[in-house]
Amino acid sequence: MSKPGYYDIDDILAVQERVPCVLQVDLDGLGSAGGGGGTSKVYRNSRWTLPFWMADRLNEEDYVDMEVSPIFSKRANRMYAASPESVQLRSISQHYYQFGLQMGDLVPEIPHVLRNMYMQRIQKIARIAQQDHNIEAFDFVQSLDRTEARLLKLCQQAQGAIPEWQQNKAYTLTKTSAIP
Amino acid sequence: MAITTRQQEGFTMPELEYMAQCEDITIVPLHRMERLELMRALMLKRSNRCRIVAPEWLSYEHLHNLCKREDQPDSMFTKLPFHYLEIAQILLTNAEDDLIDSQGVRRLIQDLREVRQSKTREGLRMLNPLQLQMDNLSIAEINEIRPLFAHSFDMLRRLDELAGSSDVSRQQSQNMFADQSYSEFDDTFSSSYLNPE
Amino acid sequence: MCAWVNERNAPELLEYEGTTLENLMELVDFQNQRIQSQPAVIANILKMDVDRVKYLVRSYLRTRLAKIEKYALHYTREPRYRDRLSQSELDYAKGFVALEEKHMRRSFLDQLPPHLRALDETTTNGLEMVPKPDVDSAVFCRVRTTVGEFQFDASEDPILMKRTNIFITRYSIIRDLLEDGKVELI
Amino acid sequence: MLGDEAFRLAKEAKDITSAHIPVYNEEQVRLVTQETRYLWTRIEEMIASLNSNNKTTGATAEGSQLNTNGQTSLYILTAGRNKRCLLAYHHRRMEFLRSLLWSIHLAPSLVPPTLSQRLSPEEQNFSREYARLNSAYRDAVEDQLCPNDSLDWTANGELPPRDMFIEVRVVRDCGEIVTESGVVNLHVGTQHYLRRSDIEHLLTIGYLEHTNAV
Repeated sequence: MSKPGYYDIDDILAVQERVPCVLQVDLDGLGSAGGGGGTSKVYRNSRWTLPFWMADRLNEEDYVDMEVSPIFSKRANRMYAASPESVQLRSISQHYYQFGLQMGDLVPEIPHVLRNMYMQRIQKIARIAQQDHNIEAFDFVQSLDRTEARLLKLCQQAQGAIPEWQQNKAYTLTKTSAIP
Repeated sequence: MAITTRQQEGFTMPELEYMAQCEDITIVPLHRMERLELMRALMLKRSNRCRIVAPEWLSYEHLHNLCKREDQPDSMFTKLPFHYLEIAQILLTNAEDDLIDSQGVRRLIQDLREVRQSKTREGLRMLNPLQLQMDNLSIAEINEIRPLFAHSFDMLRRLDELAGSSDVSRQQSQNMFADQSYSEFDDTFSSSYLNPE
Repeated sequence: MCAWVNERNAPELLEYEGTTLENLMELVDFQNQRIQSQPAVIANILKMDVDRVKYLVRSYLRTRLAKIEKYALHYTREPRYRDRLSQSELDYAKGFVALEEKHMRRSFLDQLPPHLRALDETTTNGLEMVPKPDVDSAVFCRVRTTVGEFQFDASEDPILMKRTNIFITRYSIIRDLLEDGKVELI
Repeated sequence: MLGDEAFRLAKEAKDITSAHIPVYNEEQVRLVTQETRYLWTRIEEMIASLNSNNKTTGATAEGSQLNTNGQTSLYILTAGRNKRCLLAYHHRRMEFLRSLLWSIHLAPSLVPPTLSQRLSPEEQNFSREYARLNSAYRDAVEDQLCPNDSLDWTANGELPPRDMFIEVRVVRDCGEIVTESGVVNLHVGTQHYLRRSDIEHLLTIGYLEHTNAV
């Protein structure tokens, strides 16, 4: 995975993940009614969860105090480290790694935590990409976050290309998928 | 896009077959031996103008030995032509009658591929964001593992950079945490975060 | 062929192989002229040759276009990359930048406050708007001529790079070796 | 919350696959653009008021000034976020369009109505101009490299030539086409053995079906 670019949709979605903050000033536009801009005020010293793209910068400017997202709390990290393969990453965050990479500057342990998780889980992804699916694999596939799910899909495509070609299916010209 | 998303992740198998056809091969045209590009040989073969001489490595005996060696624990990848899978497939499809025991050869190629596949999976454990040597892998095998290895390599690289940058910014973040007294942080951060052993 | 494979695998745009292309297409022209006077069997072989060469040229150029579209603004602005584009590619890149901008402007950008219309800033979050190739990304390479001891990283021991060795590594590390033709991307 | 409307655009962009594109959400684009304009007006007002306050008031107003600073920051961030979502949304759709156009040989006229309904007028315009930009490039390259021949510029890029001729079955009437070996009438249900490059575009849009892949 390369550095996220400005136009990267996955990054845009990842930085929408919310983090708990304590407001240091009164801010307008944070409530659910604030879509059109500014009818919902939240006051100084309240705790509020804000999207990371908002919280990160406001934290730097001391308008809010950003806390560590619970998905990277020490307890969570310890829990996942015990058996990375059985963690339901998708339900923790669809963008676990991408969000973690963003939070990494704030929590020095994150690179280590993500690395462990990733290295363990890609072994299994590689195995699954080579085999037919069984129940256990199905559960694991359901637990993948977006980065992992994309990787699995790419692996399966690349692995499938050889048998497909050996069975002489690679040369069939088909209708383009973009046309319904 | 001018090339498809699949092509941005590597080559298609037909593309590799295309490359493989530029490899040289020996044929027997009208009793005289010649060496020429595979695609030429195929054209002559299709019009019954030659017999193709199977390369030495594409024999039952040779492949059988390779399989045995490949299967040994902690062995490297055995040496095979860069386009071995494509050439084997092309010859098995177009010149089966020029191969001895083509069924056996076909099976051994498949076996070889599977052993080598599980070896590359082992290699994944050793992946690091600087370099990993993978001698004797063929291009089809590389193409097959490319998305997995390349994306994982890049992920590890970014995590490495992040670890590096937080080494530098640790002083700052230490200060930052020292400046502000979060009760929550006392729970979520132990001193081990700030002073790694 | 090698230029095509390198171009496909390199994260950034490589030098334009204009002379090679011209030579290849001259060959095609020559074959095309021969085709007419040949019997059907030979003519078919020659036609296949022509088709194969055309495929290579096409795929090479299209690979470049895909990269040019991705990083059009960067490539047209940076002299280092500008020099690697053929004249037609440069025209294409400029045309593409203009087309993309026009589409954005007409779709919504003109409706935003003038201060928010730039497409080449760095955002308040430190993100650069202009996409650039990531030269540190992973590539597979094969050694063409023995390099000898090679330092992948200042803090690591050097590694022997012999002919036919294969590595996965960062593109930026072997970029100079690639330019010297000592390694090829695979 | 601020930014939620823009986020919806990003989610719609995420739904785009090689086989699917949602209808262009003109309403949402307008909404986000409008919100951004509103935020910017407020930002300018607040900056103006801060400048005038600086001259007149003292330390007592510090708290409210801090609030205004924070509010300005939040609005600037949101405006930037909205802009990013808008650009990424359109950018992703253009990516889809380019893929689509290449897969149909850069002929915008081959986009079926069911699909073109999903595109904005601007996007249809983009498709045409993109095709034009490409043909200008192709002409320049062909002039230079092969003035007497064509490069078959838009042929399928994933499949190098192997079978010059392929067997096809006609799924929808295509009328008569001119090939190297003469005129062929492509009538529903009939089978033909034709040069791949002559009929590739008809396969791509599903009028013909490829029957031998040997």
